[in-house]
Amino acid sequence: MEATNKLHTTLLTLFGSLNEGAEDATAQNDNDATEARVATIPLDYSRSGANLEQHCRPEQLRTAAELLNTQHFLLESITGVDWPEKNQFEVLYDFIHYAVPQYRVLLRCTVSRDEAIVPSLCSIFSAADWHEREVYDLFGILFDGHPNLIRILLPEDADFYPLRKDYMP
Amino acid sequence: MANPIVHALVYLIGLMTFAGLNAAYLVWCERKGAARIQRRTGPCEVGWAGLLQPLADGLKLMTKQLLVPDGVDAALFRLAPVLAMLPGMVALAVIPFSAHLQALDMELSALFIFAFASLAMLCVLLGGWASGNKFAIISSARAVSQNLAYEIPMLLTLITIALISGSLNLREIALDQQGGLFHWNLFRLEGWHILTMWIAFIIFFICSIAETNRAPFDLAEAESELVAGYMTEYSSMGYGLFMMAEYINIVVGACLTTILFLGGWGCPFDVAPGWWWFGLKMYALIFTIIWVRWTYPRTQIYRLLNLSWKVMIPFSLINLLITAGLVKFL
Amino acid sequence: MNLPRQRYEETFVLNLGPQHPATHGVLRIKVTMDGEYVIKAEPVLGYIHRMHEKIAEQGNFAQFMPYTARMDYLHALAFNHGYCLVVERAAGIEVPERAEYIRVITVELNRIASHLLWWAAFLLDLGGFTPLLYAFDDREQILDLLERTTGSRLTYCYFRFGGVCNDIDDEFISGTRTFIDRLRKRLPVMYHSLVTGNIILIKRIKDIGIISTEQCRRYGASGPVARGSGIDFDVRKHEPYSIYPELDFDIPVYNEGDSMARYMVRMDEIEQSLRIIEQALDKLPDGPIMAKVPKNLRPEAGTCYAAVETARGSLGHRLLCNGDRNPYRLKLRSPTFSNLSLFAEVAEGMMIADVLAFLGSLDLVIPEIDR
Amino acid sequence: MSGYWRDIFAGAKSLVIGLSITGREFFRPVVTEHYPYETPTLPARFRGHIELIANEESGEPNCVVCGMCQRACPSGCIALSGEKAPSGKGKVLTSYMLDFTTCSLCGSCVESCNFNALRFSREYNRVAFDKSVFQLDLIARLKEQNQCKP
Repeated sequence: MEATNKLHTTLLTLFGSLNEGAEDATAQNDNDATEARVATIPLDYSRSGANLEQHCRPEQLRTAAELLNTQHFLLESITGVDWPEKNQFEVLYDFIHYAVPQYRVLLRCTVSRDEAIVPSLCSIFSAADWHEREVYDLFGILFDGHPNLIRILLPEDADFYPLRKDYMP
Repeated sequence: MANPIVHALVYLIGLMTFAGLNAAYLVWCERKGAARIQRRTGPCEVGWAGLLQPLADGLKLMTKQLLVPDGVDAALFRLAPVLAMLPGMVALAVIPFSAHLQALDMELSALFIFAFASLAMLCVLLGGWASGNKFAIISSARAVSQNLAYEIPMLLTLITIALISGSLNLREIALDQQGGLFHWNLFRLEGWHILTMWIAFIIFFICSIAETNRAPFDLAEAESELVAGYMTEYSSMGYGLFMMAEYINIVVGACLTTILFLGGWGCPFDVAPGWWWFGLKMYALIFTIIWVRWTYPRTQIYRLLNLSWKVMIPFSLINLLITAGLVKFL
Repeated sequence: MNLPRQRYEETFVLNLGPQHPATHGVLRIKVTMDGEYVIKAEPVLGYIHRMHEKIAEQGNFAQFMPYTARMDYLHALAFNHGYCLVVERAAGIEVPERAEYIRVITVELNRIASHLLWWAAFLLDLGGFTPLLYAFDDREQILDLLERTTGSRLTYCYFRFGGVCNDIDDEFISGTRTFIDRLRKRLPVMYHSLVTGNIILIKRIKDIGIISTEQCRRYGASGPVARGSGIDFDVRKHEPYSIYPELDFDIPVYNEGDSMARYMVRMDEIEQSLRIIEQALDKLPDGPIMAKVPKNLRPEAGTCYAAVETARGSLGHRLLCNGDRNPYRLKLRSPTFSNLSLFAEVAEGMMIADVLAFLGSLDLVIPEIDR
Repeated sequence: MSGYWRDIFAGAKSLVIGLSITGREFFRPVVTEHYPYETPTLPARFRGHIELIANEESGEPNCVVCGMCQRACPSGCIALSGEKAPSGKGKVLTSYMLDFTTCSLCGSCVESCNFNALRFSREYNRVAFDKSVFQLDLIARLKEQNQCKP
């Protein structure tokens, strides 16, 4: 169990440095429309299946992913969520570690619904390639820096994004 | 049998029915054998125990429409299956089924059969290339390299047999082996041939399986990779002819192995030699070929070629050397 | 055994199309080939995509249960188990002891059936027809046992939130014990000496499609594909759920990373599953098989994740609820989706026959990829 | 070179073992069922499409048209309607249509019925040329069963 605690504390410190960096950024442009909160929330594993939830802004995504990559985490899945009432898309990244049991890091980042662009993690985790294509395919969230962002599940000529709440078949 | 025309006619009709019945009922034997190995019943609906099943298959194949897709070299496309049947049928003419049951007694009959066997390889290439299908091209390229690689050890073992029995005429080879089990080339005692002949037998048997593209060497029509190989574009009788050609080639391969190694129509204790001993040995070998097909997975193309160039050919050369030594000094 | 890269003048594109005997489903692979060698392989997905995640949002929680079995129909009970786990974790439902044991017994039986069918289909791809019939002979015993208790043979809808819907009787238990002895006697003869020891098979899958540990981590591979490359990662040990901590079994791990290693991992897993079932049958307690669960479930808002070990890897459910009767968003993380994503990188330079052997060793179920 | 010889001898031995196993299987009895003549024995909990249960004496379906099964079904295959009973108490079933083309045999309807009015039939070989044969009218089916009962 001590491996988990050691990893947990290192992650807390690393994410902490990430938060301060972002704190002063939000301080300057307070009228930031997306008012993206930057916070690190330890969770109870048995209740929610994840140990650490990190909210971050789209620009910090790549640094957080590089940080996790150095700790030999693996990207398990990317989930897109549509919050129409808050006019926001949310992208959740799940990271686990082969060697550390019962430990999952959840990276959440929200982006406004009109210009939904999120930096791509393809260069860091190759698993992100297909997962991001799927989130683009079903939500229409663009991932800049993705080698070939085309539809993966729906036919090429589909012009709708099925998993949006306002899409009714 | 006095005048040659009646002789030729009788043997022509005899051999054509022999080939046709064999091609049809070997399919039945294969499906029944495979079923028993896999502990299921096999064809048993059409006729008693499915005996009319080959008839039903033949009828189905004939009534289907022969589709010639466009973008296909039409003339070669139609010619290939007919050419594929040719070597098998012609080779049957020189096989001595018993002392006086042989269509044509030629001097170099063994060489005659091998000359036509290499023609079969060209027909597969023709069929594959003419159908213009990507899978067919890959499969015909494989078939050519496979047949070429397995022709050489077969010829080398043929030469060892020719050394022992002194001639390339199948009739002489068979006559030389008459007189009991220990006169067969496989168990030949005088001249100590028994020591090396079993290696030659195994090599020849494996090569006859590889020559007719049968599993575990069926890379040409590999179901799970190349869909149906060079037969992909063929339908109805085109496909039927290719299947019949394959089974007749198996019959010819089994006949050759019986004549060269198991003493043709000789009976083990020299009690009553006859053509039915020849048939018994031939169908035993064919059953083993079926048995082998339903036991092993398929090899890859480069392992198959390695097996021939690095194992079969060296072993048959050494075998040739030892036999030459034995014949010379003993 | 990746051969050197060929020069590219005359290459042609071959469609291992949606309709091909070796893809066991509607997976299409656009293969650019130079003669026999594959230069670039690109899987194309979506031919059996049914938008499971949108269906989950339409009906209430219980109405999505039959759909879970339609994703990976070879190991449907593990998918039932995964979905039950995430909803029970979100709603805080306690599952009685006996139901947990019944769940583990049926899931492990289903895992053996899935490995047997993989073994049969894998050998069919390699050209051996007969082993398929022997494997189906054994698999038929499992299907009959599971049909007795659950009512269906392939797409089960047997688990409910808080337990299982039917109890198992003594005939099921005695039938399972005879099945275990029968398979233990047949494994060394019909499976190992007939096939695993066969020189043709060994040459066919040894050193073919080598996946390195780093590749597995970068692509997020899991299950036998990861365990074949030396990664000791099995969700039953990594994130223990249900009663797996009380059962002792070990995880087969091979380091070569080639198709032979993945093959051996799955064959050893069959023996481990037999051990698990035996222990679970010995410790089977009495008691209720269903917990008290309200008819329409309303777990409170929040997000939750649960992972389960299926025959192909770690299946994850990311559930977001906002308090009303249907899930707000249910993400299904399927193991084969990630296992297949490393196919394009590994398949370069191989020959077409080896590419199919490598594809078979990945044990793909296409509806699970496309969801 | 040792790999070369080991391959040949170990390989040959494994090939012979393989042949002996399939050879032994060749002489073993057949395992498969000859389907049209030997029909499979169905287990008690076999799930065919659902059918109505009638109480023994009157032969009327037990269903009280509460619509629980209609709501529980994930794919919406059940369409039932009823009207006021002449005796003024409760409802009588008039039509019960099951669309078997979309039914996934999950059993939610049978479980949600508290009046023991639904069960799984034991029919497994229903084939047809067009889809309409799978729009089953369970009341008509119940009447048929009542007629052929003594």
